[in-house]
Amino acid sequence: MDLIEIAFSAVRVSTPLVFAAMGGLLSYQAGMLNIALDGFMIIAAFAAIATAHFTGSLELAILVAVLGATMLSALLGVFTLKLNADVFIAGIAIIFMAYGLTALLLKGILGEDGVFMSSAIPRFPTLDLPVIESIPVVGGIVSGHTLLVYIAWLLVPLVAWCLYRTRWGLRVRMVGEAPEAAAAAGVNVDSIKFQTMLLSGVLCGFGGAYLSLAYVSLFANQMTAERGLIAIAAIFFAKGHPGWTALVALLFGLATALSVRLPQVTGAAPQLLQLIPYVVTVAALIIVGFRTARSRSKHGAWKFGWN
Amino acid sequence: MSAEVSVPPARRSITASPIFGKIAASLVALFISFLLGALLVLALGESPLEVYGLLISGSLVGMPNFLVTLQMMSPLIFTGLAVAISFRAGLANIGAEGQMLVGALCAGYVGYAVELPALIHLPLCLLAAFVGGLVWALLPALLRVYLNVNEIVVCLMMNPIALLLTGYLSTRVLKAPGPTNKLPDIQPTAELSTFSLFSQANTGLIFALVLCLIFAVVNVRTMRGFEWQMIGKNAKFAYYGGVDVRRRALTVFLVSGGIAGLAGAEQVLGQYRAYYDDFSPGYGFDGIAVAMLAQFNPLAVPLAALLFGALNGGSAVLQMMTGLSKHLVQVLQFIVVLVLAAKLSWDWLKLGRSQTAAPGSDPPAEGPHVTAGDR
Amino acid sequence: EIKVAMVTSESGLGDRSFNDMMLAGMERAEEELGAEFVVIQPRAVSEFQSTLARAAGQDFDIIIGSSFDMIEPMRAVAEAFPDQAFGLVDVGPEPIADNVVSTVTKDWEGSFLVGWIAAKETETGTIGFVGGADIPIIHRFFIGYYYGAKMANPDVEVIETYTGSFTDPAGGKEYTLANVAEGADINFAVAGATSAGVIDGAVESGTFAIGVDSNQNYMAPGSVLTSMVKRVDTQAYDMIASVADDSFQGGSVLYYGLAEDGVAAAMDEHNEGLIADEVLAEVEELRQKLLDGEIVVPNYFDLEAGQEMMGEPPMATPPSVRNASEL
Amino acid sequence: MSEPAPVIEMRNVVKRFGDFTAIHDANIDLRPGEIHALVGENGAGKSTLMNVLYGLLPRSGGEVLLRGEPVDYGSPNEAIAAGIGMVPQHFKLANSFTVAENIILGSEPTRGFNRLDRRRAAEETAEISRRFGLEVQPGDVVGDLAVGLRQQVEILKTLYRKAEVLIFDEPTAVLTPQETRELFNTMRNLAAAGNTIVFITHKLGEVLAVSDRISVMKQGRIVATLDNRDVTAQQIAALMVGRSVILRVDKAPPSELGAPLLRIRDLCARGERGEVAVDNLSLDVRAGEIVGLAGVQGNGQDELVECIAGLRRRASGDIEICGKPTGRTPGDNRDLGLAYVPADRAHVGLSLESGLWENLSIGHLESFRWGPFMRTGAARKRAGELIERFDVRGGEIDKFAGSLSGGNQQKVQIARELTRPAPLIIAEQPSQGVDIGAIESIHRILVEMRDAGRAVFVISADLDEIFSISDRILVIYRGRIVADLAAEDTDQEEVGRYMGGLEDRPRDGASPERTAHVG
Ligand SMILES: Nc1ncnc2c1ncn2[C@@H]1O[C@H](COP(=O)(O)OP(=O)(O)OP(=O)(O)O)[C@@H](O)[C@H]1O
Ligand SMILES: Nc1ncnc2c1ncn2[C@@H]1O[C@H](COP(=O)(O)OP(=O)(O)OP(=O)(O)O)[C@@H](O)[C@H]1O
Ligand SMILES: [Mg+2]
Ligand SMILES: [Mg+2]
Repeated sequence: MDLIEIAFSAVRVSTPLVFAAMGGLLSYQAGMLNIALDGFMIIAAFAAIATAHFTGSLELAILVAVLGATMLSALLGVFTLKLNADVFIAGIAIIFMAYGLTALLLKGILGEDGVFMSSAIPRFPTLDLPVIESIPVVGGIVSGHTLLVYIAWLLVPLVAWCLYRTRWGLRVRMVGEAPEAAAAAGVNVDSIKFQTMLLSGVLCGFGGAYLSLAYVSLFANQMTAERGLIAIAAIFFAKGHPGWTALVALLFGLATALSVRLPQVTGAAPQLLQLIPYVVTVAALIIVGFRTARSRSKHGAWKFGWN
Repeated sequence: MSAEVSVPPARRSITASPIFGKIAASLVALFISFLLGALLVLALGESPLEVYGLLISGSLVGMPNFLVTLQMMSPLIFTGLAVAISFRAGLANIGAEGQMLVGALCAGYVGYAVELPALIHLPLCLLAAFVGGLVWALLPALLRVYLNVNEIVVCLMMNPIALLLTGYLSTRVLKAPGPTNKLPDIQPTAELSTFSLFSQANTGLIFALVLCLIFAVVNVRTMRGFEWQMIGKNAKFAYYGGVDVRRRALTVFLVSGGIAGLAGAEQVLGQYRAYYDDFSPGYGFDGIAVAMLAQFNPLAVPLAALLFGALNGGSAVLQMMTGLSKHLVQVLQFIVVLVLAAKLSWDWLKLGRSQTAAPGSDPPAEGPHVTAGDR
Repeated sequence: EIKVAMVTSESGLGDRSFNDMMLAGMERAEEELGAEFVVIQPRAVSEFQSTLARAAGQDFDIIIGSSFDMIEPMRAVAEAFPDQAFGLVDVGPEPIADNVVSTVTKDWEGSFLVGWIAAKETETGTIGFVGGADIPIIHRFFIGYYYGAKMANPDVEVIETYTGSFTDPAGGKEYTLANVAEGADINFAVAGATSAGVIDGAVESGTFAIGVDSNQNYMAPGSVLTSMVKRVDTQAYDMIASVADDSFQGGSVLYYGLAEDGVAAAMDEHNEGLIADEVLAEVEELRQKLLDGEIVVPNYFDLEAGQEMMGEPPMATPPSVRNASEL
Repeated sequence: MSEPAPVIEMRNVVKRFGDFTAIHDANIDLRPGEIHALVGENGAGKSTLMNVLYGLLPRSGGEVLLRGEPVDYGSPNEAIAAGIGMVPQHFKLANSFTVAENIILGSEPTRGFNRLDRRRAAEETAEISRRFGLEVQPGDVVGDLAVGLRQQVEILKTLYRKAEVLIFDEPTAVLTPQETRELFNTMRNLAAAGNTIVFITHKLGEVLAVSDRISVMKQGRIVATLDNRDVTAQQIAALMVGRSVILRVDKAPPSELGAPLLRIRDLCARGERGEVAVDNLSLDVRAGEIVGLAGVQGNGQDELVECIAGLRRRASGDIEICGKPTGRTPGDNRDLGLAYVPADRAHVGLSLESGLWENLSIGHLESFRWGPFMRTGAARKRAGELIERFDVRGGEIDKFAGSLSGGNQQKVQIARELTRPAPLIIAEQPSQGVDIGAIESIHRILVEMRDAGRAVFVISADLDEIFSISDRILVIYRGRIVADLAAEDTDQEEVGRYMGGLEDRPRDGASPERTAHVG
């Protein structure tokens, strides 16, 4: 097995997770468990393909994808913030509605069931990064991805900067930790929450567009394959910290890339190999859980390690 | 002394009663969601009246159709109940899907591998399924209760693990000869009997309904039910008040997992008569929606499951009679969930915006306030 | 006028496989025979029986289903509605009931052909197989592919992978690129919608994919070496036609192999020139041998007959071949 | 001297919650430079009236005039912009953020690209802090601060927004005497600078000490507005409650003491951040006595009580309740004979989103047990009786605890705990937020319990309370008991000195330095 090739693939595999996770962690930081990332992504994936098919323009396709996902996130925002729906419940409804809706639209607009491919859809070019390309190991891993991959990874420091360096970020974090305090200080809590919700729509829009336009070049029903849920796991794992979240996503991508390459080498049952990313995540959760629990009990806090 | 404060009973109208408000709000929400659905149907170029007519007649009118609805709702009662009791205790067990798969595999294995008289065999299979689901809930439960690891994340991981693991066992280890990845058929002694050719509805449904009744009683009339509710409302308070929160939370999580496992038993013993790999079209996730529609009330779970089951059951007839696809029904179902999730309180509906509710004066729904952050 | 109900397998339309192919057959019947049809998509195997039974209660002239899992439900319903005509495409050789016509597609023969082509065309000496799920129906393709390749070149290496999903093109692409990294320059995609990702991966890595079920050569001209076409549409069409001209023969089992044009390695303008002419000529020879029964492809239902003829495979036997004898 | 024009006039303000009218035609005017005390029984409507003024609650009728102009705030934002600030009783601070971050929130100084200007934030915070004689450090994390300092942060928040009208809702309820004195100094400074201050409290001594004018609320109405010079505490109390109130409980001297029902030996415990909070502490509380534990907040009281209750793991040492070692969970300790009124009623002592009957039943569950079943009817009936008996205003058994006024919530806790048949009673801040009428009855109940031979351990930051009921006073300082005094032999001055650590004479001869390491 070629380790560089695996790492290269891990970057690619974790890119949609990074997009979704960066979006999701904004609403997480604002105190919302926005589980609907998968729904946002599938809408975007569809909108991207449909637009690219009809217009042949990748830029327009991404724009429409982002718009579509943002509209869906606005819907979720209205339901949770204006109509007091539980964000978790409404989010689940949004996911399944989005799955169903894209399937209906696929038939209605593109006249296909299940899968749509078209030669009218332009392919995303891969970029060879000028200097980095020639660095031995790094070049092989980092260079040669599509533009959206770089956007995703550049989002990580950008999101971190927004959260920790700007006024808006301070407000988001305050709203998440102490909504009453923020409200009393004159911060419009609902508006901040709504903004993060919209932004998670925007970023998931990119994620969905990446999935259908850059990762592959087609749309298939439920093609997000629950990547949004994995992103949520990463966010929780890293407690919403952008850098750590991206790292967890990368880890998951690495485990996936590995599990994809092991059958050729080991001949083991595919189901067992496909377990690897999930088992790795659970194992990490256990280890981290034990460590926090130990440091907690060391200084004796509340005996009751609940919320 | 507080005469001025309390409202004299005489002024109470029926519309002020909380139950009336809840039911009225639900009905109005249902109506709104059907209106939204109608818009969607119109957009697809069909007549909403016809579509709803077919969905209703195709699910509730005539014995065959009704039996199919019963078949469709059976697993959802189990998974819905499982989710409902965990959420009511503040634990977001969204791992019902995986627990159901494992429970189903256990029931399927015990169902074929053991030979016993029916009187023992069937209960043994049910027990196996319960234990299977319970075991699958053990890890998220322990992590949640002892290490404070968010159960949602763990459950999100346990579901695909269950699918892959049961897939492995039914494909490579326990597979019955033949073109399908399934375990050998269960013995007749382990079967839950069905009622008709038209449907796989089986006695498991009755079992599910009884279980709902039992948990309704448990919730409102037993010590455990009271304690479960208290840990859901405010776990610190419950702990302070003498409830052994960890133990209770562990039990309720495991019981929830066990019930989800029973959903698997209903499928395997009543509907499939063997464990089929990857048999579930997502009953565990639908169970979350059902539980939420039922507002985590065990007595309302069958009703919510009926709504879901009827839409699924009517779906086939709708497809037979029109060119519409199964996806339409899925969208309709979750429009209902979305609109019902909105807390359209009766006051809100009655008075519109003239009612100036204090912030947070709405009675919060039961269930965990799944918020990001501090978990 | 003929009314047809088509009942898909639980994976439903859009599988780019037998469900979609059946639909194509329906559409052809609509055009050529003026048949009317509806498509019913059950969500789970447990819904097959009730769906069939309720359809039998309507006045359809024939109810056509697919999937091995529908055999038992259809038998039960057919026995309860003896006057209703049923059809079940792409299943096993046993007759189902007196009013059911079933078909067997010899997709192992087609897979054998494309495996043979792949082994001839590979430059690396390694070819790949990307299956949707680790299930017997997919193994059936692999077995044919594997023996075809081994017949062409006993030294060729065949990588067997399963993505675990029929609806994850991104995953399909990942597996394809992994196979490419292991040296496979031709990958046979038998993975429904996931196949699209396999083809995409071939385009990206400059290797070849082999399509499946329908002719997928057009999906990426120049990158799809050929497609193993499996004419489930013809099977469905023929069933409807037999009802139309009253030649419906309940209880029969129809075979669709190379001889019946039920399977083929698709050649068209999209893959013109991708396969060397001398290979094409040899393929024709091989096809003839298969038709004549000179070569028996080890098949899904009876592995040993073929194995005897072909001898034991020279390399470590892949698990699905090992396990096939239990089928 | 002509009266200055009022900054704020509230005219015939009405506030309804559903069918229930919390404020009836309230009229009040606030003048620049005055400290205006607002007093009234629990549930009289003080917080609600001020929440209306601050835009937290929309009013149902009447008008609010700001410098003669009618205003209608839809949110605190607008009120803040108009120069109104509120220091809530339950601090609204984000604990993991710094003081500066909490203060600037909502009107943050920025540089280009909306970047936070942290330096300017820190400077401005420090500058205002200095100007009004406060002492918080901008860089400190709020969660690490003592209560008094947190309150200063709240005050700074309003000042940073240039508030001219400051509302203090029961600011002294959790402060020590020293902190209270400091707060009053700050309030006077502010008033002298021309600001208007509204001061809600239940402590009439404070009212007389600091306010210029006093408004009394009763059942949603302002029944009187008086000049401080013209009234006595008794008069105010009578206006509030409608009868005369005994401000100090008369109690008989204790009869002979029984066995120690609470016995603590060499207890060590750590606080939330791992610091040593309770340091080799030993004490006894015997049957038939009321022991008061005095101490400045944050000297280990919370941790000590949590250890006794079983809510916190102890690092070492022994605790015995009624002669038996404490158990694993709070439930076990309750079974040993503990009744416990916690200070944090919002999170620990009550479930705000549960009905009153549920709040009143927990801890008494065994008495409703019938096999595995619960006699809910009996539980509800008993809840109704307790609400009656403890005069919980606005209480219906199905109403959420969160909808009660703060004082009435306290009464619910008291009702539940003091009716437990438990020999040992631990009460933290038993009268926080309750009005003088209720304080009186709570204290009387505690004394009755003592006379019935139970052991009562009261932890309070309020020295008046400690002195009005204790037989014996312990002072805790830095996790140790530094004084053990008979109530009649000491006075507030002496106890105050011990609390401040000025007479740090450890009883057990250990080093006064906090060097002991708890393993
Ligand atoms: N949001 C609300 N919904 C219903 N009733 C409320 C609400 N807020 C306050 N009340 C009721 O209004 C009345 C006045 O409450 P308020 O909190 O203003 O009293 P208070 O004077 O501050 O009392 P305390 O001294 O106990 O703090 C109480 O009876 C309370 O139960
Ligand atoms: N969810 C709720 N439902 C009904 N009323 C509420 C709710 N939350 C708060 N209130 C009311 O809002 C008012 C203002 O709350 P606040 O936090 O100021 O309490 P408070 O009465 O001042 O408490 P304390 O007595 O401790 O000072 C309270 O009277 C309370 O009754
Ligand atoms: Mg108040
Ligand atoms: Mg109060």
